[in-house]
Amino acid sequence: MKASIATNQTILVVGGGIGGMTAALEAAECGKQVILVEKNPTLGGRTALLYRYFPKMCHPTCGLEINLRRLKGNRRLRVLTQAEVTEVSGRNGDYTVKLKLSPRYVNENCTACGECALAVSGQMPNPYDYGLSQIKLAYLPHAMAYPQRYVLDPAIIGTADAEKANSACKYGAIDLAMKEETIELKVGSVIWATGWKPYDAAKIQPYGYDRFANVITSVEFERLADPHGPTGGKLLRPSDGAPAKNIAFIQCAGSRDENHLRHCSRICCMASLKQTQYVREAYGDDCKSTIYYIDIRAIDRFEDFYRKVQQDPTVGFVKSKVARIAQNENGSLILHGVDTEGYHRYATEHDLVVLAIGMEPEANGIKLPDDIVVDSSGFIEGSKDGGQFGAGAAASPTDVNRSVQSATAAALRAIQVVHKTAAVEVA
Amino acid sequence: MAKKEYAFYPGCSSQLKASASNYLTSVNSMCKTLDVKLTEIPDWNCCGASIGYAEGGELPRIAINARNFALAETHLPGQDIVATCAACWLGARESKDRLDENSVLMKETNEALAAAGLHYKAEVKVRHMVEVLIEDFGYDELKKPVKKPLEGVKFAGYVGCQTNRPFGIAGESFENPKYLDKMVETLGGEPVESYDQKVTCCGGALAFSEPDKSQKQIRDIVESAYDHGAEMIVTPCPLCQANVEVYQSEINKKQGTKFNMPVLYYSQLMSVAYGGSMKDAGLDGQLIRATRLEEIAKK
Amino acid sequence: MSEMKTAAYICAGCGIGDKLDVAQMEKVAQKEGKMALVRRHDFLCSPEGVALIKGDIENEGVSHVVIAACSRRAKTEAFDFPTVAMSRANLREGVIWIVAEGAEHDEVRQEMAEDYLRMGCAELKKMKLPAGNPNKADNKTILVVGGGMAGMTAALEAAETGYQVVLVEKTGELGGWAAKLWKRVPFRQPYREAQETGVAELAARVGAHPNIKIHLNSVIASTSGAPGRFNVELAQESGATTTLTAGAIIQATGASNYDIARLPELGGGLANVVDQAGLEALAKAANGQPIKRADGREVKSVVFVQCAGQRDEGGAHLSYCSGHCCATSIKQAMYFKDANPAVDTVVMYTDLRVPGMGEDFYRSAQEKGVIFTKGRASGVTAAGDVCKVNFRDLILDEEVSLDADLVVLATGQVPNSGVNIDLADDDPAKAQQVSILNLNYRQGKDLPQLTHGLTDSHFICFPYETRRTGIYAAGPVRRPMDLLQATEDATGAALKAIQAVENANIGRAAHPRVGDLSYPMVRLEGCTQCKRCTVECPFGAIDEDERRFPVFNESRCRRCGTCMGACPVRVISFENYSVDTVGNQIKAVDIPDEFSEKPRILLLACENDAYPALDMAGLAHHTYSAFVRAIPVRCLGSVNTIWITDALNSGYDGVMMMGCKHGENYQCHFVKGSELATYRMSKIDDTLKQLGLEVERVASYEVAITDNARVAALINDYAAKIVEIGMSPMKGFG
Amino acid sequence: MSAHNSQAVERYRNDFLREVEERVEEGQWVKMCMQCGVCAGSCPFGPHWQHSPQKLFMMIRAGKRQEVLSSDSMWMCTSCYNCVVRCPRQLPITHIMHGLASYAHRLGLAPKSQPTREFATMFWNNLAKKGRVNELKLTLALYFKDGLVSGIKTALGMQSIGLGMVKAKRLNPMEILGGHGLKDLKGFHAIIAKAREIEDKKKGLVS
Repeated sequence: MKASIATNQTILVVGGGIGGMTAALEAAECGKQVILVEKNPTLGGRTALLYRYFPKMCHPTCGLEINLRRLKGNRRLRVLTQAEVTEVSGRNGDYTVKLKLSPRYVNENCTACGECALAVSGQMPNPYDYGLSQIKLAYLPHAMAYPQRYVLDPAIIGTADAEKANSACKYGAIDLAMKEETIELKVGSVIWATGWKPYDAAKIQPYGYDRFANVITSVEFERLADPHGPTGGKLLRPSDGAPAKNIAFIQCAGSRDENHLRHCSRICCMASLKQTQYVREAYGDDCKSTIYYIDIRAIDRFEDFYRKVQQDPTVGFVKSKVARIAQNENGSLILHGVDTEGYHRYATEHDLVVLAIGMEPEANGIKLPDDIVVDSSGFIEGSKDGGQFGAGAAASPTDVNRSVQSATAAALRAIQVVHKTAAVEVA
Repeated sequence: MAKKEYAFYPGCSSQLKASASNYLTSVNSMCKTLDVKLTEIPDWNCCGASIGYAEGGELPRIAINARNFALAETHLPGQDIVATCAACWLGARESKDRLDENSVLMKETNEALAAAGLHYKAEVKVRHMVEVLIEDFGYDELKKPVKKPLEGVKFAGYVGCQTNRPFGIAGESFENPKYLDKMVETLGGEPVESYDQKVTCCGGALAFSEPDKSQKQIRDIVESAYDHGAEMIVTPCPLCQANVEVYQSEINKKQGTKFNMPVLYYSQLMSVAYGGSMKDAGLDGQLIRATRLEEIAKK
Repeated sequence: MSEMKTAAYICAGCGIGDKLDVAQMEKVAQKEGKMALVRRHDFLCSPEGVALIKGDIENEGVSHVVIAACSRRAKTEAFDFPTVAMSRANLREGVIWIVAEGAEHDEVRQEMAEDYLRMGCAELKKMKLPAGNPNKADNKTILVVGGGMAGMTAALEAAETGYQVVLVEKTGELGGWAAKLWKRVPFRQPYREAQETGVAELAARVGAHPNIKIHLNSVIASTSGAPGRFNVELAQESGATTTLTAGAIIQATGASNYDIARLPELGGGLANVVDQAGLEALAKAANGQPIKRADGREVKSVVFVQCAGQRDEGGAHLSYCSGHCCATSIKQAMYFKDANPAVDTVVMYTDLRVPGMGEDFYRSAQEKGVIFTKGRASGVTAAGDVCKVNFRDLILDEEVSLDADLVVLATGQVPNSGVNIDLADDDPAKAQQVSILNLNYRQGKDLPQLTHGLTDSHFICFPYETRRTGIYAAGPVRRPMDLLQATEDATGAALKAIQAVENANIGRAAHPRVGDLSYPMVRLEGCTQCKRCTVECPFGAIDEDERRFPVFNESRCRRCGTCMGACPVRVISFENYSVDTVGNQIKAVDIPDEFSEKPRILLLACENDAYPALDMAGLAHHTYSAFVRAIPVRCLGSVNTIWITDALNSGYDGVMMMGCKHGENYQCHFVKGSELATYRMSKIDDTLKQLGLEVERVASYEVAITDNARVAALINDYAAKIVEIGMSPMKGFG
Repeated sequence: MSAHNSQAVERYRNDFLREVEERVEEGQWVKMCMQCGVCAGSCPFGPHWQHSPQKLFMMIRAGKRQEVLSSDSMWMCTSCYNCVVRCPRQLPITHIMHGLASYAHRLGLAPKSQPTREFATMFWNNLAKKGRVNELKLTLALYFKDGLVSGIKTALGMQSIGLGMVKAKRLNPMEILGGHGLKDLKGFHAIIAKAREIEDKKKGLVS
């Protein structure tokens, strides 16, 4: 991609998840020049790592496929992966953006034939399985990866594996000499669709995520349920690979908690309700899911889904914030707490505990331009000069539907910015 | 001129011939080795302890703590107050925090102090001895003077409540603090890291009024130490020490258990590891003798 | 395009050359495929390979290209030749990656590859490069129906983007629900205090905007046409009518409050029991002073009953949650506390639903002393001058009763959706419904509704995909929502409306086949006026003329081909996708004789989910039967039964169809396609019996895009089944 | 009914929450509870609480004055602070419990024979007397609180421990004759007196 194609008529979208892809596509399909940058080697973001969506129980990759097709067919949209925004200067309608491009060590020649991965032996925890599996150091992130090109992890450089990968490639696609580079772009408007990250579960000490193997997060549970995931879609306990048939879902793991995240992450209740249906899907009537909650926030039509789950005999609800978790000798977990509806004390054993982990803005980890306004949790409201916008889960904790809605709206606002500049220029 | 000087707040239980006098003994020996000078806050008073709430009320409790601060500020200017007792540290630290963030309370308190011609300037810091060891020295420094590593002795690090919550030691978690384990390691002993009653409440505050309830707590604490193969329990808190040690015989009597688990202070371990005698380390003050430590001390 | 010059390019890379006899395939392309030009390349997607193809297009006048290499989903950037018709034979994901390893499989592997090449050539011959829809529609005005927060926002955003807007409001003023509010729930930092609604300012901006024309006291009497060329007739209250034209429509007709009178058990109808709208009115009247009741008495105690007539399991009231009511009650409780902290304010809830930063707003109310009680109200009655609220305190687990000067029922939102077109015409409910758009569409007057009368799009990833192209619902009419979401939603809808007019302007398809220039063409002379196409089109794109002939409105069409699949006389087709493009592929497959023990299975796979799943099966090297021949289709709805019967007649041993999930939670991108296909196939059994064939020879499956392992398994099981029931007796007759 | 109590009832009528906010240590936090129940589940003596902290908060909001103040529950607090560090709303629950107990005690509504109430009172009086705790007197006072006979019983029961402590020089029989005390006892008492006076005036607890 040549930086030169960017002008102050160009819209920059930061983040290639569902929100960013949507903002970029909608703007490009309105005839705008768009550059979409993603810091990972593939588009798709976190939704690509989900098994199903609530409330339809349909598959995220289904929408991703359509979006990728839209993207492949659109000549106005340029994608830069492994690219991070390091600086934004200038003003509304006329920004200069610095991008750091990290080396992929694989060029456009790659046909995704997979020979390099076969050749190398080095492995690393698979970030696309939240570390629940291992992946080769030469890898294709996942089956829906776009661009459909392999990646060499920096760790491989200088090792024998690097050479193995290089010689295994028949198409001159591997370029070990690739270096990090910085490029500058002129853009008229910026959409921050940097999305979210799961809150660090280890910080929620009473739940022992860092001490007990069978306490996992909701995003990890998605990987377990996914047929493309580490267990091929089987719900097995990390500690001993035994089937997890009696599962506890703990709501507000980090959310609504001034010791952690002040805000409610909105999606966790629905995510857990959805996940109880994974358990049923896997084991039929021979399973038990228990949701420990403060308030079930199944807003608007989602109430229908909540009711459906309530009617499922394998699913139970306890109105309680679990006080603490203890582990017994077989690796099972005892949840201690009190059901506040009528004050009933419990100490209940479960095979597996899934923490409905809160959404933290991914942007909390990156340096935003000074002009950007964020709320008390770090979600992006936009820039004071009105030329930059937050979209999707970067702007507030949202589900996919709202994220797409917000991204579509942000796209229009960005278009207005570049229109105004254009207008000024002709005048 | 000693390496470090502090305004010392021993607290009631650490006085001569009081329930934690052996704590005091071992702290003195430990400080000697570390070249720490502890100067008692002249005429210090009781912190009121958490149990003092019922009769004491809010302001009187804060005021008597402020009295100690004022005395320290006047007589030992520039020195941090260091408490060895968990309750004293908590009572003082809590009072100080509330005073520092509430100007009204501050005004009222000084009004009360004025009755004894005292004034609190909010300059002094209140710390626990463990904080001093970890923050002002650090594990490496603490390791240096070790003469007699506590080789082969398995310790369950029992942190309890009040040195751990709500303030705790910086960087440690409330549910799984690791500093006692690290100290034991530093001294060449074997920490029982999987010990799962680390932060269980011993019921100390209610030991007298609700003996059965608190003795159940103690039973869990000791039992789990045995289950995890510990030979001794080590703790930073005199109330924990007293309760967990003293009531074992009671529990044995009532419930037919055969508990005989020594319960020591980190300072006793340090004193021994630093080459202190059984007496220096206050081992003679144990109701349940720590035989293996005594052996090491005698070496 | 003058005359056709075909060329086939066979890639030998990615192991194709090692696993297949490429020279043999070149022969097939020449002799059987009748390709004018056949080239082989060891790395076709390389710059050199691509340059080779481009060169032929420019210098040799090649107009039709077969790429025999990887899947059509791969290497799209390289194989991007906008000026020629192109088909792709999937030799990598479709053959070498899925046929079992080993020499014993060489023969079937080669046969499979050759067939795909034959199919590619055959398809190509029937393909045309879409020239684009000649009936372009160039009206770019955006019509917004409804002048509330959502409508005004949509109008302003579109106007600010430079488009002409017509805003139609049925009442005499702009503002809608938002104008009835004293204050609004905070929508940006800090989320602690209620904020000004800003409605007046917004209305003023809308009124003053040069690009916006406003029609008050007006409703829509009729709407005809299609995106880019809507003709709309307005009826004013006065009786006067105006006609106008528009390119796209945004329906922001909002919601009404659930009728409090239907909640007598909760005191609906009592003097001192109001709904949230009623409380806003009292707050407006108080204008920041202590709030008084209708009887003028100052309110000293108030109880808010959440979920009144909502989340109702009995079916008597609304079954859903309206989302905004918890925050709204919190805001209203603050009205009281801010004017007089001594007022007792109790919010009675079962689940307090204030997501996101709403949590800060909740805290703020608690700081102000608003009391939150988890309880379920069983009844509200008048007791002298006050109301008695009987409820179960779910925390204290006891029946309690509470006296309050005023009770506020948080009733829900009822969408103003117009006529439910899915109701039977004789349904009394339908008679009472007043149409909003008065569409003269063959399939009904208003936007189709999903559940609860909401005109929501069904798609999670594509919230704006309504079933009426160029008409977008925004705000609480499509989903219960608060003001913040409504404004976001309206802004998004404005963008989609803009896209719709631009698409219509260049005769291009809308989502999900964005940019597709092909469109349905019909040979009316062959049409039997059976109306299947007009009835079955999921998007109501086809009307009927007075002679019952179908009238296609291309800019309403989404190019799924359901009409093509429906047509019994096969007079509907697309330039690059037709009964022939697929039929030819089916015929091109080489059918071994009965005794070869090499069955042939036709697999018609939806290109949206099933085909990608097959690709990913390849990527994961799941092996499946080399006897299968897969053809991607736009949607199972486009499958014409003639393909099935032709296939069976020409000796295929079985036909598999793989499409998206249908039913309540359908995942078909064209709403009804896969469902229709299943329905049509259920009728095919008779045909099979006539042919003397087992019903198992045609099977359809719902598959999801993640089913990569499963599709392989399905194919293998089906192949086994065919072996079990034996080869088709039809071979050699076709 | 104690003077303080009748006066409070008069002053606050049914508004128990306001009474708690004004008169109970950290009482202004009660309204911030969101009923998650983590406190109830975190308490080591939890099973012995008739009403968990979160439930007490709800009762206060519900105006259940008599039940709350006469409850035995808050006397079960061991001051372990588990609830405090886990509370998602960061309520100082331990102190609120102490505050409620102390307030109930002050109004004379606390259960008469509540052992912790008795011990806590003795403890304070003991330390207030000399400025430092006299462990021996405290212990004996405790043993003999129910009269000589039962006192001797308990004392004998605990004799082994007592002697053990003495042997270990961790209990000093001589303390009976005085023991540790402050030099400026007068000032110490003045401070307490003054502090109490200020607090009572502020909370309207002057009778």
